[in-house]
Amino acid sequence: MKQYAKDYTVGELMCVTLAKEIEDGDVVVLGSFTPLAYASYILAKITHAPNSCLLAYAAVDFRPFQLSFIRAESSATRGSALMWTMLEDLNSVHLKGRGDVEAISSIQADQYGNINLSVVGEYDRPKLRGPGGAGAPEVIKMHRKMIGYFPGHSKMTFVPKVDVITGTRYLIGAQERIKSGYRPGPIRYITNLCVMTKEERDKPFRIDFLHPGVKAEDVVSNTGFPLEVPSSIPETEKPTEEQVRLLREEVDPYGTLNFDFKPGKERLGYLKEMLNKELQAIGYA
Amino acid sequence: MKQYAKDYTVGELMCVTLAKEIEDGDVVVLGSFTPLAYASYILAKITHAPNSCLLAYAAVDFRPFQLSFIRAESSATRGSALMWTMLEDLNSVHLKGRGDVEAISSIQADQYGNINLSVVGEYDRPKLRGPGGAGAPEVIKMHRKMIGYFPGHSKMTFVPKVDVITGTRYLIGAQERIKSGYRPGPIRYITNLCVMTKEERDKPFRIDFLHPGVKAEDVVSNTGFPLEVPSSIPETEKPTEEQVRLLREEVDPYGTLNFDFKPGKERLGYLKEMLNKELQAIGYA
Amino acid sequence: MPIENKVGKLSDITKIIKDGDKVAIGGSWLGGHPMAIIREIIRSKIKDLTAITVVGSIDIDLLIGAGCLKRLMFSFVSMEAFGLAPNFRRAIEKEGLPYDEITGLAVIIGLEAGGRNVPFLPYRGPFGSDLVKYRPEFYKNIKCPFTGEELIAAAAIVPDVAIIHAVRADKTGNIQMEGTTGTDIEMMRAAKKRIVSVEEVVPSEEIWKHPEKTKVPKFQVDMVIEAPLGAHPTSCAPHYVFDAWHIMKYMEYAASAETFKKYVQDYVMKPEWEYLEAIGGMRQASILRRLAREVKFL
Amino acid sequence: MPIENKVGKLSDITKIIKDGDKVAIGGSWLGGHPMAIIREIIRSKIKDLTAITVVGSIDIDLLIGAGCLKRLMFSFVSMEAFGLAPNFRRAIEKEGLPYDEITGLAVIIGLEAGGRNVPFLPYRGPFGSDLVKYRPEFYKNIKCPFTGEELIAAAAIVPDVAIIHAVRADKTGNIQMEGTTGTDIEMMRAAKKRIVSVEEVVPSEEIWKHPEKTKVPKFQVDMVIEAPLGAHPTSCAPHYVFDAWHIMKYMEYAASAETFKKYVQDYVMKPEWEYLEAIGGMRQASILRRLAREVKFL
Repeated sequence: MKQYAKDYTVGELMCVTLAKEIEDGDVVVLGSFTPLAYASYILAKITHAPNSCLLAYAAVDFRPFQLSFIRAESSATRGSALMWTMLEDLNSVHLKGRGDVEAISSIQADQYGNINLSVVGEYDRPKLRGPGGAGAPEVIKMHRKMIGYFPGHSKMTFVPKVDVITGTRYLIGAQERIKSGYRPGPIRYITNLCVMTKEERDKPFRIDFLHPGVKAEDVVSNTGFPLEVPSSIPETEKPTEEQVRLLREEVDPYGTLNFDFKPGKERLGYLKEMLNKELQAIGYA
Repeated sequence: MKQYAKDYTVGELMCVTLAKEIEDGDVVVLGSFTPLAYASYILAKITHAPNSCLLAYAAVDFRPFQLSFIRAESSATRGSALMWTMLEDLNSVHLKGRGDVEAISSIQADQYGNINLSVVGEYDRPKLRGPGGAGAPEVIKMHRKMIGYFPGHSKMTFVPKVDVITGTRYLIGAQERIKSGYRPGPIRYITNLCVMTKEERDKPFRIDFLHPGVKAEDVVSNTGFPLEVPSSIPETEKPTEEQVRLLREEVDPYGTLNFDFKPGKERLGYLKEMLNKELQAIGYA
Repeated sequence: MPIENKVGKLSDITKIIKDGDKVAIGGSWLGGHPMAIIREIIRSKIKDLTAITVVGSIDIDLLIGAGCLKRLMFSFVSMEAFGLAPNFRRAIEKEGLPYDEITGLAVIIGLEAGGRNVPFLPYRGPFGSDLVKYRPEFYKNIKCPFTGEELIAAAAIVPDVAIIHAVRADKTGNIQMEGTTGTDIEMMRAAKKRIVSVEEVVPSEEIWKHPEKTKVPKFQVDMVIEAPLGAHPTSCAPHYVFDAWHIMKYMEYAASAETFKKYVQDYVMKPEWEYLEAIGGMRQASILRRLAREVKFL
Repeated sequence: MPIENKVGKLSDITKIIKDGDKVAIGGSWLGGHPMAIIREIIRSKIKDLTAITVVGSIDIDLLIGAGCLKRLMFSFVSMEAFGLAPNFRRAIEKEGLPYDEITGLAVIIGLEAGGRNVPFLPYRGPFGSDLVKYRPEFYKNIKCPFTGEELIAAAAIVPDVAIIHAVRADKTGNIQMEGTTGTDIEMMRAAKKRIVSVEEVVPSEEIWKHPEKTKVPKFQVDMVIEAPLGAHPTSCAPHYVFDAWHIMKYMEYAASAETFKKYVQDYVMKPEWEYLEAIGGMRQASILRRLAREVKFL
């Protein structure tokens, strides 16, 4: 019988929830270094999805590795089964719609499946110039599922309409996806409050699961667009003791996945602490 | 001072003549296994063109090797600086027009820069079904120079108009080539009788050099289309003693380059003899 | 969950290759064709295939001679220095085998398009070639929407199955190649299903030692078959050379349709291990491997 | 004829990179940027460049902060976990640096088109993205001449110069890479001129031992520069990791335009060997290399 953990962070909860999105055999893509997503995929790979194929940097089908803040790239490289360029990646995965999951995040996201990583404000007079979308604007259409994760569920992020559509799912319902040559799959957002899903162009996001202690009103009042609120919403499954142990002892001993959840002023200190532990691990601190 | 060889085969003469087409630094492409072309390029590489970049099979910038009938592919592979797929080859060399020379041959060739490797006769009722052109129909336009070699200069080969245009130089004059984004270069055919060149769409092939003992009339009467015959045509430079020595002792000790010049009924015997020498060389005969 | 095991036997190919399929055949010239799979197609009496090759040789000639093809797409088929391909010539000149002769770059770019999920790709193609005129279903003119330049669009090619031969694989299907790759990788990307014969199946640890040799990722592979000398009589560079002696014998048999039937009986319609004995067994394998190693640089 | 020698010094880059050039910058995220060349661009006071990056970070931020750019083409610029790129933000939010924000696949496919000599390539592109609307010079609709499907054409991108960092090269310019390659190879194909900094220049014999590690052939390289730790503070996987400690320092300096000037004085406007001492010399190099080696598989 599953033993659920009593002590876990919201990062760990989101991490195991995201891990459930990986099915065994999936082709899973990593873009930027996003510790929570890395931890999720590696956890999935060493538990229920050993046949998943993980891609990051140039590394294809890399062996699951112990995460650190600074060594993800060399770990993936040194453990890879194949190395390729971004163009080969496009030619084998993205353009073909062969990817299953690539969890993305975004400055703004709206009710239509649009994301904004470009600017807050007017495009030519930005209040905030964001990083840009890299491949996300295109791959969120191409991959089987569009999975987003949002450490800070708020009306700042979930807006009625994004200021700039950096990219969009474009093909949402199963029928329109199949007709255009892509595999059907949902838009699913995993946040610090809930899991919510959109499956049809004309239907709103639906709250699927509420994290322990969160009420539907909390989600509704922190979301800038209308949601479908089922009369009964199950609680998100908590991390098991084994999952928490695996994360803390095996997958992510430096605690990189919690980094995104630290308040602004604590982040630098947390980062320095993690880095110091890495130095200690190689005997240089 | 150069010592010209007194004893050389017509294959050796064509081989050293083709070798002169390679300039130092050229990107030189090999398609099918064509011994005479291989011997030429390797001879050029070990003499006047050490900075040429030879490509064959998947091998890029391979080291010059001793030619044999059966080991060209493993020699090129084992001596390569880089290995790529045909698509990478297209993306780096062909489509870009980055190739300088790829000597081709053809069943028929005409006065317009067309080649026929498809069928003799009507396309749908062939008298002879040829091998097809592989990449030749396209690369003869893309490479800087279009170089052909023809061991049997005759009206069977040099026809007024090919039965089927498998491919064509298409862009001939320097101006039209540059305008279309390709480097200018001639069409030059090296045959068992002469060297002849076409440089403009509206001008005929011109006899540049006559092989020792060949008269202009011999060329004209064996060519099925009009030629420009200059009043004075220099003799093709003979192979030097050193070139013949290099070919026979270093580059091509099995005599593969002469294979194409053997009459039909002698070919099988010659081939078996070469193969037997290869077996002897590894102690298996 | 167990680690998936894609390793099958030669006889399992009928689970993937069906009568009437479009089959892309890897290898190029006299090198790297998946000959053990080709022989198994003949043994299994799979019929009405459309074969797709860029630069084919004995692979295509054998399939044609054995009556497995209803159509052929190719840019080049030849036995090279050994002569034109006899069954290929006979079938086209005498028996009217339907075929699509496409320029080499159009086949490669067509496979690339198939692999990347676009119906065409443009290039400065073979303007002026009659092949463009004869096969408009593979070539169309297209104008660049930025510059107005006229280009040629090559149509996407999507094989039902790709078959290739490689050096090694692990059981999950990561494929390593060390020599000529031809268009094998592009075929694997474009095809709906893929079978790879390999010289050896190895533990994944061996793959991880040299990731730079891995050319096809596991998710582009449906079945792996261990078939040592599986490219014979073509080469598997740089591990063994093509078998010139066997090819000369093949050319004798293939000189007429009648004697070719005997080739099929004598060499193909028997288990693969017996084929390997018939072509000379361990001694011949040693010769072909030794020749591939004994190269001399100048 | 002597074997050509393309090895130059850092100061030789001005023979190739000119004021006003479009420069494609290799590397991706916090990895593999040609930082020694970037610093030399600043030292050489080369100006009015248009930088082209797919996923840039400190390479772009540094060039912007030092005033070398007149325009930027990018799909992503960020210091990742360290925050948004400070000079990039300031230049766009406050100073109106002109830029073309292009989706990542359009940059990659645009470079691919540039490399293969076509003015565009089609794909099932970012329909619905505002970036398509804002930059019509990079995106046009195009209809497949075979199927009628509407696709997006990505415009070719042809840089004047590509600069990348790699592990090793021989003097003729064959380039080996062993880790993340990003779009380096596509940039090298597309550009008119190319400069590669490498950890080490080696005899060609070393290249021939592992041809499968060679990623760029010599004829796509114009200059090779030996620059150990030349990607610092970004990584050169799997040989050294990015220098998180230096990047934290950079972020402090870059917090304002004023303090950033001091970064340029303290770290950039000195010979490259002194830069390497300033960032911690041999000890820091050992740390970064050791971290890259010490990985643990689960």
